[in-house]
Amino acid sequence: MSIKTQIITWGSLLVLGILASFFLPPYFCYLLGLMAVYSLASIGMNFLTGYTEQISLGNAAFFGVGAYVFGILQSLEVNSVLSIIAGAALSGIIAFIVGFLTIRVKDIYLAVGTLALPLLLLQVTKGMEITGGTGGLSVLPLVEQENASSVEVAIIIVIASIIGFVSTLIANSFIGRAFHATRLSEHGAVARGINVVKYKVLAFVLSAILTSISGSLYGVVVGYITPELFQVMVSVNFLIMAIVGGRGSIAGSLLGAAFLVLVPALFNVFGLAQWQQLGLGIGMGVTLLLFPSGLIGLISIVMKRRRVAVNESKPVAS
Amino acid sequence: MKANQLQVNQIQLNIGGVSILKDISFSLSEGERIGLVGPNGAGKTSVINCITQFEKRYKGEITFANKLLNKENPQDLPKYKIIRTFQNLGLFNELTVLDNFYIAAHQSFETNLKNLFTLEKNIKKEAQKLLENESIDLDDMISDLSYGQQKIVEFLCALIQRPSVLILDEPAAGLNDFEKSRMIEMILMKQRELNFSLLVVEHDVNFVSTLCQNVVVLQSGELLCTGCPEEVFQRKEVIQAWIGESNG
Amino acid sequence: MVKTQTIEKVDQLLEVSNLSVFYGKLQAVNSVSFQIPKGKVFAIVGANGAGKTSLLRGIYGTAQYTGSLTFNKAAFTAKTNRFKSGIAHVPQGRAIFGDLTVKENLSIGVLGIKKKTNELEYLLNLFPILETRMNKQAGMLSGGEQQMLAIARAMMSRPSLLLLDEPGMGLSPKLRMEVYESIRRLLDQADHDMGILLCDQEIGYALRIADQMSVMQKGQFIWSGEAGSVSVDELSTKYMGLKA
Amino acid sequence: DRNTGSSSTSATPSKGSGSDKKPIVIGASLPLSGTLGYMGKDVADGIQAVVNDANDEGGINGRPIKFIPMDDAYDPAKHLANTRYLVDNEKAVAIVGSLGTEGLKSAAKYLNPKNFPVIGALSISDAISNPPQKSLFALPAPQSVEGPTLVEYAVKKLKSKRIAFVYQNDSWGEPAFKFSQEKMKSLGLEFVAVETFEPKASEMSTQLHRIKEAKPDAVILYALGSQAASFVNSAADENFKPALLGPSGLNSPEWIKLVGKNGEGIISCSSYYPITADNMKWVRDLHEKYKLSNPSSNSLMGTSAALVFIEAAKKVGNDFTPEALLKATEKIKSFDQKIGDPISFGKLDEGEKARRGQTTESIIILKDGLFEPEEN
Amino acid sequence: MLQLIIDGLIYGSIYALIGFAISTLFMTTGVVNFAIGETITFSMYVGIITMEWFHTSYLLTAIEIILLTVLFTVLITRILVLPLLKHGSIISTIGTASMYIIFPILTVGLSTQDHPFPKAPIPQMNLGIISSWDAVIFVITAFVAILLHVFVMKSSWGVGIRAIKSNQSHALSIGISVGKIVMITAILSGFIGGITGLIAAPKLLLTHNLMGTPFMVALIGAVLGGLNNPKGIYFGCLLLGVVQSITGGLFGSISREIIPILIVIIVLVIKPEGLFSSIREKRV
Ligand SMILES: Nc1ncnc2c1ncn2[C@@H]1O[C@H](COP(=O)(O)OP(=O)(O)OP(=O)(O)O)[C@@H](O)[C@H]1O
Ligand SMILES: Nc1ncnc2c1ncn2[C@@H]1O[C@H](COP(=O)(O)OP(=O)(O)OP(=O)(O)O)[C@@H](O)[C@H]1O
Ligand SMILES: [Mg+2]
Ligand SMILES: [Mg+2]
Repeated sequence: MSIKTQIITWGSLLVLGILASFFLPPYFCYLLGLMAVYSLASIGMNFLTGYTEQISLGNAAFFGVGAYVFGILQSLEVNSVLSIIAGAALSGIIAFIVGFLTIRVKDIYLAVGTLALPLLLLQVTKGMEITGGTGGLSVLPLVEQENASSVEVAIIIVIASIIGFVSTLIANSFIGRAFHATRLSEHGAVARGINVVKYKVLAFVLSAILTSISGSLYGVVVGYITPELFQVMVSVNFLIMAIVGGRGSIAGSLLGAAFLVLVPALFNVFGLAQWQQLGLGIGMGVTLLLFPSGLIGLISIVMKRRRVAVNESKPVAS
Repeated sequence: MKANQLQVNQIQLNIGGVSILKDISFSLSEGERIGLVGPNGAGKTSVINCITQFEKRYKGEITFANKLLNKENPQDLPKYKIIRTFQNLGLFNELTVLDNFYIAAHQSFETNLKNLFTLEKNIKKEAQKLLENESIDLDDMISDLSYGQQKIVEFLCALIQRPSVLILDEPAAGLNDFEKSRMIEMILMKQRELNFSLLVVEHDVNFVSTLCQNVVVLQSGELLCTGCPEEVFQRKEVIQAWIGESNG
Repeated sequence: MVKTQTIEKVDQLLEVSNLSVFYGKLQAVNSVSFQIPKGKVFAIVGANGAGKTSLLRGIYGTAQYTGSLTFNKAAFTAKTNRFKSGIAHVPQGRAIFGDLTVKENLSIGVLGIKKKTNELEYLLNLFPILETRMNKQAGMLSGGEQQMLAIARAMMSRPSLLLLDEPGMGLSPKLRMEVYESIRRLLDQADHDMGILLCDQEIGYALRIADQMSVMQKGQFIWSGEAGSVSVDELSTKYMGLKA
Repeated sequence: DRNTGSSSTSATPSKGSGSDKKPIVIGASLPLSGTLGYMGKDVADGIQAVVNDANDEGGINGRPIKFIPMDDAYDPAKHLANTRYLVDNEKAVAIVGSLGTEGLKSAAKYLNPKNFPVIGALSISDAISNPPQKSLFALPAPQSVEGPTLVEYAVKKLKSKRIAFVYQNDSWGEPAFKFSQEKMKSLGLEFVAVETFEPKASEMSTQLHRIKEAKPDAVILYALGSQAASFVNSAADENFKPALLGPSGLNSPEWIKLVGKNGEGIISCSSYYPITADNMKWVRDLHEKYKLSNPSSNSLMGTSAALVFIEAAKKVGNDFTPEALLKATEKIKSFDQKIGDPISFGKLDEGEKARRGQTTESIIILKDGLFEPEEN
Repeated sequence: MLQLIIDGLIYGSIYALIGFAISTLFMTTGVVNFAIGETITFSMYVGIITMEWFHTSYLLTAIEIILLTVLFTVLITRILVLPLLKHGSIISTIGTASMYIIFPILTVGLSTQDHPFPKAPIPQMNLGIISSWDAVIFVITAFVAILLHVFVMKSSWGVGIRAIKSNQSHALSIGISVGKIVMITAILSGFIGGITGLIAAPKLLLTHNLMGTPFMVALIGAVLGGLNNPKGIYFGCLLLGVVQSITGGLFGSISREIIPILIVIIVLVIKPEGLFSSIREKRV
């Protein structure tokens, strides 16, 4: 896709999202906000797992850091944008260190290694005064007015769209290809002059920054944050979003976030509210079996050009 | 000493107490084409790995244009335009042929703001030209290609990196005679354009004699002999070790 | 030339009829039929991407195929375990297990097969270099050594049919010749209960051991015949358009 | 003597128009899956029992009650989503019996401006009711009561000098510890040992070991379920026999089964009457009648919430709006729920107690496999 | 101190058993079956309920539980793991995560209660410092460890298992019945899982979270030692158990949550494949 189509796509997503946040009923407006929030974490996880195949069970740490730094700074009346950036910066630094240390660690070993991060931060937040300890922290609303939650969701949509757009640019640039290259053949990448360490750490940092922003915005929509944000299941959810949506695809990441938020909602609407989690589990399994490359497969099946006949389009050596 | 000369100076390689290379020295001048041959397990690939710094455990010196390469990392060699291919392929399987070209080309095509938007177009154009005579599409997934086709793509990816030293590890394995002669033509043509020097490992006697001005013969990690192919391939010890009597 | 003329035997080891191989919608082999008699080497040559590897994969059941395969008079389904039926495959690209030792790689060649033969000795004779590398991690071997290992592993079970996909790739000219000759010898000694399907790029080498030969292009056989009836040059010009 | 206090009196058949027959919708967001799934399910059953009973008796003003339990897997974001769904799409008149401190806090921010009540915000965290939140009517008694009650009992009744404290390291356990510690200080004492355990801990060997080393004569074991049982059993195995005091929530037949004989003499406190006592038979009958799981201390929270809702509903006449219900709930004073001490709420400006239905707990002691009220 | 070490060894043994259940399937597929703990818990609940309702004997219940875990593991492998494996082990692993969500809901459906679970009717022995059930736990785990080690590292099937681990598509291309060997490891995984449940539940009580924390700790322990060989898992988990027990005992329970995980990360930084696993070098 050319840059022009990207701008159009993301621009229309943005406009639609803003319109929706003011016209949708509050419940769906909230879901829209959650989707936007989670899609950032999902993109973040995708840069790590989908692109460079570094599996992390530690992204909850960045989510939590983003949420807490934002929450604390908000209560100190720091500018909201600065608060988000501060969280992202801190997460980025942590990710840089961790990514660098664990550069030789792979697969499930990496997953377990990164697990250490949220487990440590969980204990730290529980023990600290400023984080509200085990009780958690109330996050001040971004705006104080009649339709505050719609405005908040609209703001989140704007932020998420811009970041989504930038992520797409990164993914389609040389950086994105280099990510793929490090995953598919390390020695091949090295022979093409790609610094594998650099790109792997970069993926880590990028992922952390996105997840952290997602965490900050989560604080905005939900209004209350707790040490539970550092639970393993939070990271697992990000993984689910990235994989069910589409490994190695930004658009897929959005679909993954939508899946995780909308499937339970769908069950509510059909009067099966008790069974939403069960539905989520089954839905996940079935989706993966039908579209192993993720929900994005649904789209690419329609779009992808396919070769049909025997070597038809090829010149014959003669 | 000529500019852009690659010098391999007395390299030794021991891994796990086994001596793999013993005192190998040779040099590759600008524009020269050398064939590195020898029986299986002689250490040819190991020599390449040492030169390109994928193997770091060697002793000895490797210099390029009088600069010591020993301390460099393998990913830095493309900066010197020392480009290699792999015996067992180093392509990115789940990407398209075009993407593989993009990745290969990023080092050789200067990126700046001005050409940011035309860069990809230029790479694509060049890739298209390279693939002109092949039965390979730019949109083909690497994993959907036959082995020989993959070999060709890897070779072309190395070419698009605009090498000044091109190091090929068995580029013609799995190609038929026709493809081989085309590959030779391509190398010669590109060499006229870029004036690179070539180090090629290959088990096809014909291929080496047609392409190379000089050959270096290894056996059990030692330098057996060097010289021009016509002469070396007549030598008894080379026939005995590598070519075989019935092939002679 | 080591090829020996044998008396015509109608006993077919493998009968392939109307075999087509698919990768999704792409058809790589288009309705190919041929037989491999016992005691014979059937060689297929053809340009890159002609479909040789795909044909072997089809026969071995590792790619999606249609058509019928009869081996030793028994029909194959897609699910039949080829390996247990007595077919061994030396795939292109070797497919050795880099994390395992050479010894373990060889023992994979008889995994789940009761037949106890004394192949190892014979194979180590053929590839003396492997003997010295027995406990080495296979991924550390040189390319040619790995190719030897792949051939040896396939022959460990003394299969009735050996599918060889460019077995000479990466071997030195000398060793390549030795291997081909040795395989031919093995076949001749094996009391004609063994057959070989060989794919090769190099007509010269293939002609040395083949009894029958087919030329493949774009998924089809464009020429088939007795190997003795043609010369290298003839075939090269015919199927490759190479100048003689 | 079966008197649910609600069903028997509210059965005035409706004389209103047909549209009045539309069900009254209530709902709750509960953890029905995940590690706390068992708790949410019990609460849902407790609510459902009362709702079914009320409907069988003719509903409220002739309108049946429809209860929608929603699963949030203990995720505050989902809790909030569920709450919004109930308010917005199901047009619920009240949330009844939502569980989970964090989720409730998030929900309150949304509900307060809407004057929408959560009748029976099931959390014993003081943070829910202090300061009072307009929409949260919390049940049962808070931790500021529970911890000190146990401490006082240990010091005054048991005459313990060396008391140790073990608590769950989360928003449930930690406040309990803080309140207990304050109480200790006010009595001029210090805990001789303090240990924590993680919410999902599967065993308590470390805690037991360290507590034992401190040689306490009483241990306040602020744990529930398997963790509490595991501590009790291992202590018995190691012949370590201090007086053991536990939080409300231990009082269920199943937990008693877990500790068996080892549990003899354990002291607990409760906002509800012991289930096995005679006066709780009607609850057990209800659960049996509607084929729901056996009542437990968790299900009683649901029961209590549902009873309070019905009590409030009876006060609003035909005006089934959330706002009216909120006002009506504020007016509940000394409502005898028949499963525990009476419940009172008040106007928001009445301070701490305005949004906390129960403020007392009584000590119960495990004897011969049954928790019984302390004999004075 | 001795008591702390013994405690650590016993809990370490339980972790090691779970580690074995995880690793058997992992060895052929590279997939961590996230649902294994939850399937064990579900089977245990089915077991205890049939025991209560039909008064089945311990032996019968034990067999039932083991068969059920085997059945579930095989089904999960058959329906989710294998079909998804073509697309990578990560996708396959996430596939099992769906069962990780579903099974607890089924378990809650069966019963919302915790249950005491009976021990196997073994003769009470007086072993002094260690209870006879703890002795059973230790001995059975050690026994499983040895058997598994022999099976994986010494038998010809073990070579097949490691070949599949090394490169599955290579294994397929030379005709190894990958599906069959994977199913064998799935059965083994379920079998060990069932035994784990039977061993752990009397010690930990049968709760909905029976395997939640132990699964995580087992995974960490297995990674500490190296997931690819039984020896690594056994000693990794034992080590982790002892470290947890000692740090907890000496410095309090919070340190018990932090110190072991710090150790794991330090070990991984230095030895990325775990303590007891030799790094397989790669060459080009
Ligand atoms: N990293 C390593 N560890 C152990 N042995 C090694 C290593 N690298 C190379 N060897 C050994 O060194 C020898 C030379 O290997 P090399 O790959 O250089 O041979 P080659 O000349 O390229 O052979 P071929 O023609 O078969 O490719 C081989 O016997 C190989 O087993
Ligand atoms: N896995 C695959 N998926 C899709 N298409 C494939 C795949 N493998 C091969 N093809 C296509 O099928 C055709 C035949 O390939 P095949 O590998 O059989 O050729 P080959 O004759 O063995 O060539 P070579 O001599 O290069 O090995 C080629 O056009 C190739 O692009
Ligand atoms: Mg080599
Ligand atoms: Mg081929």
